[in-house]
Amino acid sequence: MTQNLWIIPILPFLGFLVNGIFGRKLPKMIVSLVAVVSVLLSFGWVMKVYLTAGDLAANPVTEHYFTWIRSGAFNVGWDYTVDKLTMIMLMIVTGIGSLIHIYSVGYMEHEGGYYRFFAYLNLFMFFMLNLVLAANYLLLFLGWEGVGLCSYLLVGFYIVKHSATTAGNKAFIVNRIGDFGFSLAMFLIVVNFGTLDFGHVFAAAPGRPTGTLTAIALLLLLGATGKSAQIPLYVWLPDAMEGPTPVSALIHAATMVTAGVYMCTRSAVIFTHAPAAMETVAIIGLVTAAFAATIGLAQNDIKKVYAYSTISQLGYMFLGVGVGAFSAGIWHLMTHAFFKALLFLGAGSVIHACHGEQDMRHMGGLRKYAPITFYTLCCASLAIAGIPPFAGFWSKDAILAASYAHAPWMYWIGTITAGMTAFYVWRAMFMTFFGEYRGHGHPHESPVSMWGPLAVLAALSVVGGFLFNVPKILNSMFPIEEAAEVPWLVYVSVLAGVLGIGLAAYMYVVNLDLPERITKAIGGLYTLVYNKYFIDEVYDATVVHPLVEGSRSVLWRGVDQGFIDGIVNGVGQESKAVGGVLRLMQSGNIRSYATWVVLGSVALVIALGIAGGVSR
Amino acid sequence: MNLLDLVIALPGIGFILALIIPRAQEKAIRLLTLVFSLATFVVSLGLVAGYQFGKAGQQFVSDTVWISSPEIHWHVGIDGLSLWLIVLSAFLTPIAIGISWRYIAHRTKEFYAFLLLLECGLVGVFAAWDLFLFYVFWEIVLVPMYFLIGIWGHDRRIYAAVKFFLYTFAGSVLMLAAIIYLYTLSGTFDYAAILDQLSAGRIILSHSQETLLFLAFFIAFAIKVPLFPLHTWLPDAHVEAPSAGSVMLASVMLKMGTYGLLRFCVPMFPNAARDNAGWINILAIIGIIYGALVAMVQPNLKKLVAYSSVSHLGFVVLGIFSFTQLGLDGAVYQMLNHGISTGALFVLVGFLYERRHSLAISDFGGVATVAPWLSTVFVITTLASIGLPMLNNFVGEFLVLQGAAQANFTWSIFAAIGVILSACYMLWMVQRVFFGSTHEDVAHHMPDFNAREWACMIPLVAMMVWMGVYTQSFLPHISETNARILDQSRMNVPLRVSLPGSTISHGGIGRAR
Amino acid sequence: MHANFFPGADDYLRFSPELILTIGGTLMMVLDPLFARKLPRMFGHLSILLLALGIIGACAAYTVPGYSFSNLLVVDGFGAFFRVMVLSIGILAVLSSYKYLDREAAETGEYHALLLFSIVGQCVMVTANDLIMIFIGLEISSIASYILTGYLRNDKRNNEAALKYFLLGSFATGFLLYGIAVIYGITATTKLDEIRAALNNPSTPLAMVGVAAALMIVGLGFKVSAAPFQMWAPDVYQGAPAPVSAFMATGPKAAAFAIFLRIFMTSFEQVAGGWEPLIWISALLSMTIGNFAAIRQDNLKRLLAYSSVAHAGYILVALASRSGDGTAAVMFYLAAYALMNIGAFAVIIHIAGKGERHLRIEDLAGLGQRQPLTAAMLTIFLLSFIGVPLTGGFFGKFYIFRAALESHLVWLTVLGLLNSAVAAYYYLKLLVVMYFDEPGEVANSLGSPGAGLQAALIIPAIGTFILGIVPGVVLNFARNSSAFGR
Amino acid sequence: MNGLPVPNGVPISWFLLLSAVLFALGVAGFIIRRNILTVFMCIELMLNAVNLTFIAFANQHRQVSGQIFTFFVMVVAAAEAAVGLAIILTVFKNRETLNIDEVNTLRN
Repeated sequence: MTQNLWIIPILPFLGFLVNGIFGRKLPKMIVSLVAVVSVLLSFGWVMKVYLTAGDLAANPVTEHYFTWIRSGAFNVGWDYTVDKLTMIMLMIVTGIGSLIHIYSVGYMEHEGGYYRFFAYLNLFMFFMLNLVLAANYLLLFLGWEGVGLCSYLLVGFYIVKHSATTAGNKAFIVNRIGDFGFSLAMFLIVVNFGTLDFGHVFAAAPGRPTGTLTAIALLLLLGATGKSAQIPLYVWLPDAMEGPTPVSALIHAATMVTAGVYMCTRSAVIFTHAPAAMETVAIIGLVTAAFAATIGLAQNDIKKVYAYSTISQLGYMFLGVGVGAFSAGIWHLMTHAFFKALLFLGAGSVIHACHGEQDMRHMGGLRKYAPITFYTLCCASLAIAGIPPFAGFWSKDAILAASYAHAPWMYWIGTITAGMTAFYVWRAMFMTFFGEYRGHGHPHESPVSMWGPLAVLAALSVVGGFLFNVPKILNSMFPIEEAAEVPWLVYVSVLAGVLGIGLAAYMYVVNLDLPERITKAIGGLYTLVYNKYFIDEVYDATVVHPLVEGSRSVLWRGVDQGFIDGIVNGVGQESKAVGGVLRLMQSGNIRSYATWVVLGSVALVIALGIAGGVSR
Repeated sequence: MNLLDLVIALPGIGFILALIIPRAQEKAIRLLTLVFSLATFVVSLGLVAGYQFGKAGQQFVSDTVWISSPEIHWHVGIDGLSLWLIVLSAFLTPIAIGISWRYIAHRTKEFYAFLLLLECGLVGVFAAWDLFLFYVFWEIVLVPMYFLIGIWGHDRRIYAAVKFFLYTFAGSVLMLAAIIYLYTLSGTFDYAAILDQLSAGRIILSHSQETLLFLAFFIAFAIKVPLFPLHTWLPDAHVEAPSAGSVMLASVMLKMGTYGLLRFCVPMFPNAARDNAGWINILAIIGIIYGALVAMVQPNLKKLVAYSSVSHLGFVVLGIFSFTQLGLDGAVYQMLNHGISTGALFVLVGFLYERRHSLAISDFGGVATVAPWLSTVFVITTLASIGLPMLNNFVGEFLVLQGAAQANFTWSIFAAIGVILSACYMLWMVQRVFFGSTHEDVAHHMPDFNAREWACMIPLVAMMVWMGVYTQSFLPHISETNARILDQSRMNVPLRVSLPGSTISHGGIGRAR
Repeated sequence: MHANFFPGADDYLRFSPELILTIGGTLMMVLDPLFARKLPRMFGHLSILLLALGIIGACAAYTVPGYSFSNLLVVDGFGAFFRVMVLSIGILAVLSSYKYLDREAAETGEYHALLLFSIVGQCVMVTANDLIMIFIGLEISSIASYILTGYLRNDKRNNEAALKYFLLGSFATGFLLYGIAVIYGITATTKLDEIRAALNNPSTPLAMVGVAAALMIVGLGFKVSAAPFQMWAPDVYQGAPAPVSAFMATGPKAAAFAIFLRIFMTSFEQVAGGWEPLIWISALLSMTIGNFAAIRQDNLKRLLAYSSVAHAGYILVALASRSGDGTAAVMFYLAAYALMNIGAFAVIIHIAGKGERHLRIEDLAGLGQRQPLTAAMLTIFLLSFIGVPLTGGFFGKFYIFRAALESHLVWLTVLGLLNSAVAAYYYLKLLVVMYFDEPGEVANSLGSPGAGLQAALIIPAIGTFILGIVPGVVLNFARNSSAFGR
Repeated sequence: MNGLPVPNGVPISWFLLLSAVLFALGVAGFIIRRNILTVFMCIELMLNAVNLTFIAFANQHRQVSGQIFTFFVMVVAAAEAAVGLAIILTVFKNRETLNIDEVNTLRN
């Protein structure tokens, strides 16, 4: 029986078309209705599939619609497939997607380009669903690029704002660098396997030489680092916060940025047969997690804090993937989707409450004004801090355990990072909700359309962890190798979380002038961290600026106009000069002409005389 | 007189009629040319409908002796390769006329007449099956384009026009020499016959002979493509030409070069082609990256698009000289894609110019706020040209790169860098032109699309999506022909397909068939 | 060899064009004092009529091909072809001179008479089978054109051109004649076919033959203005009255090439092998010098003069190939060249104005807007000069270079074609000025070309297209008749 | 057929040499001399040198045709003289000079 999977992505796409084409004419009511309903419906269809498809592990649903590209032996179809992994992703994407759509109705109430926003959002849903439904790499890549496009459009949503559009460009171009790796990976796959269909590739992969698989895996990883903001390509994500907050929540926290993790998990077969690549993944993940966390410690813009925490959490997921705990990675992906979406929406609500203020130094004491936001955010912060029984605890613990089994030092770094995470998240909490209000105007609670979703997500961040035990669900795909159960691991990591929270509380509630003194104490280091290690500046100086200037002065002015055209026009000049010489011969003097005739004739006579003499 | 003859003849007739009508009747002339071009397009669709798969050789053949001695035939025909290029030319000419409707104020008569002559020549180039006839059409195309640039162009139009003519003419005389030389060897101009004689070994070319002949053809085509470093005529020609001229130039005329490479150079001189593929591909890759980098720093919209063409055409050449099925298919598909998307870009730039009377990027900014639809369409076109999936260019670029990867993975690595850069220069341009706060004078001179402009753009955008999503309407014809070319020149790099166990396609994540 | 002292009817028929024109010309001389003032145009009409009759005569003569007057004269396809060509050129020249003569208020009777005489000379040249006949024909043609060159007695440029043409011309003729004498000495004959036979005799001193040939090449090379004997051409073409330049650049040149071919393809065919390099060099020199010198010209007549040198070079390429196809190519090319050149000169005559004041390229400015038809015609001729398909010039080049390649002159071909690319530059310059520049005062003050000029524009244009679209007509005849009398 | 008897002891080569020398003198004169009339006479000299050659050969070949040629040449030369002198006259009228080097306005 066919499940008509195509309905899932097509619904948001229709929403996009309606809003995109007629949106400007339609009243906001209708626009939001179209947008939200389309996503809700596709969520519904996902549920329908889930309920009716039967055991996805045994026989996943796979549907072929039409041939997309066929050239000789190479053949790529527009194929969708759903197995358990996909199902989880589908639920996350459509579920959280719906919530955020609803939230945006309230949040974007007073923004210009209302219809545009929802059109983009729906388009994003379409591409994201394509990404997870794809049954071959090329279709996945389609979704992959598509979500990149939507993130570009939404980050640069405020088109009048230069910083916003620049951030959009940055996001797209940095992602392009990742996609460069991804496409090269695809080329290698086709060259070696002759196809891009997951089924065939994964079936054939085990036999292949490790070198090839490693190359493929590493290139895929490059793609993933772009999309999921890992070192070295993470730089675009913080800037991406220029976009409206719901966008940050949906795209840059819950769904798109996790695409990399999903892709690596999907390609598990290839990765597991390329140990070196796995190691690289783990290390990149770990380093990114720690690195981003340190930056997060010193940020004052609430969204920036959460942005870096996102990067760091994604690092965890990669760590999980790298150490072979794919399911744990996905688990963390899910829980993170819950609490990070919540954090961002909450931040949005806070910003909304403070009339668009994003700097935490001008907030504070919001506990009184926005209680719901406060309590929901508490859940999220506890979850991310890894405090049991909140969602984050389970998944993070699973990853850390696996990493310990893989290599203890990874565990330790991971745990320290966990501590830092707890610290900076709660630092944010304390700076915003405790103490006195330092901002201007009168803060106020958000409308129900906004806090409704918050509540739901809060519930999920509390119970989501143990309710959906992903590793168990995915057991059939990624069997959990029973690592030697080390009992104290749990306590240590939880302890780290608690310490982090405690320290934050001490510094930002009890002893308010301590931060000042610390920053004084470690001045240099602080500025370094505060300025994100000047990575952007370094990239600018080493890559961007030389490229642009070089192209202008060397290639264009130098090679193109100077050298090549120089030659071309030079030829013209030369021939003119030759003409000039010939003019001198043309003196107009009869006797000189006659001389030429005589010379010519003498030459001829001699030449022909000899020629005649020699021939015969 | 079959359908193909009609496709070639219609524009020619239109051209003559346009010349006959007194110049006062501008409206009549415009209508006439529009009608004729549309008619041509419709008829050309007949070619698509009548195309038969699996039929070797060319179709819609019409072959009559034109000149008895030396025997030169009016021998035209199409195969999957020419088919779409002909349709492309027929598709774009009405649009070119449409965008000139208001823009061309003086000497309307000649303008539209030349457009039709141009179309006639272009269709002829793609249809000619007699080397001599091919050369004739090849040269005919020069004349109208020369005048289009020279008369209706911008400030430095004369320099551009002369440069354009001389560049191309210098190249094509070498080709003429080669054609005549082939004739002296084979005693015929009929392409098919020459090909038979070559492949059957009835003409044996020495290594140096083959190389020289190959180069003679290659240079002529490479100038037209244009391949780095022979490209410098292109930016000038594009910038100075009226938008209709730029459109035809970029969308169709450049394809004459790549078409020639694929149609003549590779099949006739396979060995030479193989021996020289190395440096040719390196030039192509240099072109890809170089064009993109130079495009990035252009202060002038048209120049930017022109250099982007250099980059895009680099992909085509790379695909052709990868000698793989995918590469060739991609190359041809990319010819069509580039025709559509870059053509659309020039159309849009033309619209911007009509409004703002400037091509300098710095004179724009914040257009999106005053002309949202124009901006939307422009952005879509941009995305198409930077190869976003679901839009046309992606398919072509992917196939080309895939083919290159098959032949030599290093090539694909460097070529793929071009894909990154294309995003850089296009998006940067979009940001500077459409986003940001709106200038005073921009705000006043930026009406959104009118009906005529919509009529010009909708078909183009539709094609971008269609060709991006449902390639099966176009690729089969091309693949078939390319497969033939490849085994004719015996140089396919086969694609190793891993044979999947039947179990996989059902269990696990497989493709349902 | 037997000589019949009583020429028969056929002989006169074969000689009819010359007879018609000579009688007609003399008649005009007589009528001139009577009618010159009253109806000056009459002489033009009359000479056109005579030339038309001449063409008919030429065709009639071709119905009875063969030798006449004890083998002094041979009527073969080759001769007939060139006869018709020079006669037609004459018609076009007359057509293009109506307006000019009006404008300069010049004597019309003598002018046309001289024109006819010059054509008679050329007719004799192209059908002569005897070196002395050739010499006489050449001289008849030349002497007439000396006078025509200086026709406007009070015009300094005319005198100077005439003087240069006369002195250098007769100077070169001296060489030709000397060469003839030497040949006569070696072979004891001046009949082309007998010379051929004599040269086959192994005892002939080939070195002497070489010297003789060299001296003749000097003479003929001068007449066809091939490098290094081309220097006179620019000055003379510039100085002579425009219609005369048009005529001289085509008619005498064609005739000279005709005898060049006849002599070297019949008499010297066997021994000419060793001379190929010289023709090769001369061809290359002519093309290069002509084209590169033309790049810098801004005087239209001078520019066309140099271009005619270049075209002589192309024709020499075909000569160098020394084959039937080569001969045919030369014939075709000369026909095509005559058409486009006269056409182009007609435009110049049109714009030049009284006293030929406007001869600069700039004077064409805006012609495309003010007189689209004239401009279109000139465009056609220029495209034909460049060698763009569907024009006669293209097929001319094509046949020439085909012949060259068949004789394995690969590099000469390549160089020649590159030359034609160079040439494109200065022809384009004219197009640029004509279409892309705003009309100058010349174009604005331009009246309509008279009926005569218009005919002299349109007929060549049509001809150019005919040669460009259905060249077979002419070429086949040329190929069939490229075998000469033999 | 009977031509003139060869004078004893004067082989043909002498005639040829003489005519060659005359021809060369004519050529040299043409190049060296400045007076147009002189230049013109040099041309005549060349022609007559040729005539001498013709006659010499005619003699050797015992043919009369060679001698007839000389008459042709003379006639032509006469015609040339007529025309040439007329041209020179007009030039002199217009420029008041017979110096060949001053007739060089046509040049680039």
